[in-house]
Amino acid sequence: MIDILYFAWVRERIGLPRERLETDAVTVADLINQLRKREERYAAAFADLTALRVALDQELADFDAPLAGVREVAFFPPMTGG
Amino acid sequence: MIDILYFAWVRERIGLPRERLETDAVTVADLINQLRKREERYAAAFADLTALRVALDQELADFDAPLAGVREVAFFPPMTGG
Amino acid sequence: MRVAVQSAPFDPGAEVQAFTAGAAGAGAVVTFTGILRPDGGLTGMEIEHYHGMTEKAITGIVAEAMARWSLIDALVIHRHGRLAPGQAIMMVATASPHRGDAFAAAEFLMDYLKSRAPFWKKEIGAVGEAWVAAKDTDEDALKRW
Amino acid sequence: MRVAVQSAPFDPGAEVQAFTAGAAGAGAVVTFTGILRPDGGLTGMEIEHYHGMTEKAITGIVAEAMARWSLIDALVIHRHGRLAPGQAIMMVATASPHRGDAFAAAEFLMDYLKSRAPFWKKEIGAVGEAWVAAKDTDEDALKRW
Repeated sequence: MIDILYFAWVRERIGLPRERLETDAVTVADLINQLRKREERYAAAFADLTALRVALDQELADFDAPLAGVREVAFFPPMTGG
Repeated sequence: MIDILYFAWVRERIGLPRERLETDAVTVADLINQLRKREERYAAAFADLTALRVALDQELADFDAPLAGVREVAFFPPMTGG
Repeated sequence: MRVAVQSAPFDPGAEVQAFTAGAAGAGAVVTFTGILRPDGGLTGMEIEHYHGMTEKAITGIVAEAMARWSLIDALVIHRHGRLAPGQAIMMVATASPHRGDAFAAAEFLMDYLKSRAPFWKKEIGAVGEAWVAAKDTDEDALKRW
Repeated sequence: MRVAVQSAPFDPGAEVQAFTAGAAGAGAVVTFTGILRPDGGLTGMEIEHYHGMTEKAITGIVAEAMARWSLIDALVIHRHGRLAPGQAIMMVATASPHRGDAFAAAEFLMDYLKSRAPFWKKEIGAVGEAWVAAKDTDEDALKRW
């Protein structure tokens, strides 16, 4: 089981802030492909990966990063702090 | 008549903060040469011009600047503000 | 060092006072305060953040600044939630023996907070709301460090 | 803009508070405070200045900063006379719509105040006094502007 968190417009597009999934995805990219197939709102949110960032257990990561041992995945747009 | 002001170690070396002089010096350099000849303490203060700065009527100037119309000349070491 | 991620407003003047008083031995204190500008009919801002990661990310950025420059102390305060125009969004403060280090570290902190701390700003106006887009120039700013 | 050359101590926190409150429309406020460090037995500092030229020179430097960057307001406070260790020597503050301008203008003001405002610092220690020598690096710092 893995926790998936969504922030900002990703959260709005998908319609929920977090969910828990059973997945056999090996990498972040695999997980994204599985999510895209679930529903149109996921396909829309993950349409353009250049507009997205991912964090694994609260550390920024790449889309080809492995999910082994990861408990929390977060998807969000580029950050706008400061 | 011209007012001459001295600051920091220039003031200490010459022994006074300001004086009033009658001078026919055409440039700052001429004035410095006249001052050097007055007394040893002036010669000491003006020994190394690279260690000195000059302001004419409260604006930084070069040593070859003309004195025509100038009412206040100030000599001091490089500034250490901030 | 102190990192505060908070929904409550804060008073930049009082923070500068406390930070400066606490930075014994500092010769230079630099502060930056980001304020919500009342531009073009903006009525407010909503700042979303990733609770947990935010604190961790900022603490990591501050630790890197303290490792790279000679800093006696550093402070980051960043608000989340709803802000009114004219309110302070965030501030950083750096204290160093030397002015160059204090300035460089404050700019470094700002550049990294912009693009590496998980906050997302939404501008709220009379006619609607819009997420603030990240700027390429903000990402480029990281390359100088 | 405000330029204050004064012998009286000032409170950097209170000044930041007043400056920030007065800078309506600013998105970024940067402040720098220079503090007399209690280094190696220093018991105080005496700052000599050229009354009249000081105010004129600083006002000129601030005017140039306001012309070069998008500034809403700028502040310079600089003390002269006798200072105790731990006291603020001077501060600059800049307010701008943009953070880059606020930082650049504050650094510009600092670089110019160091080498172009007629102040001379004398360090006072238990065993004697010594004029602070100007640093070549301070003169070099002007070349970047």
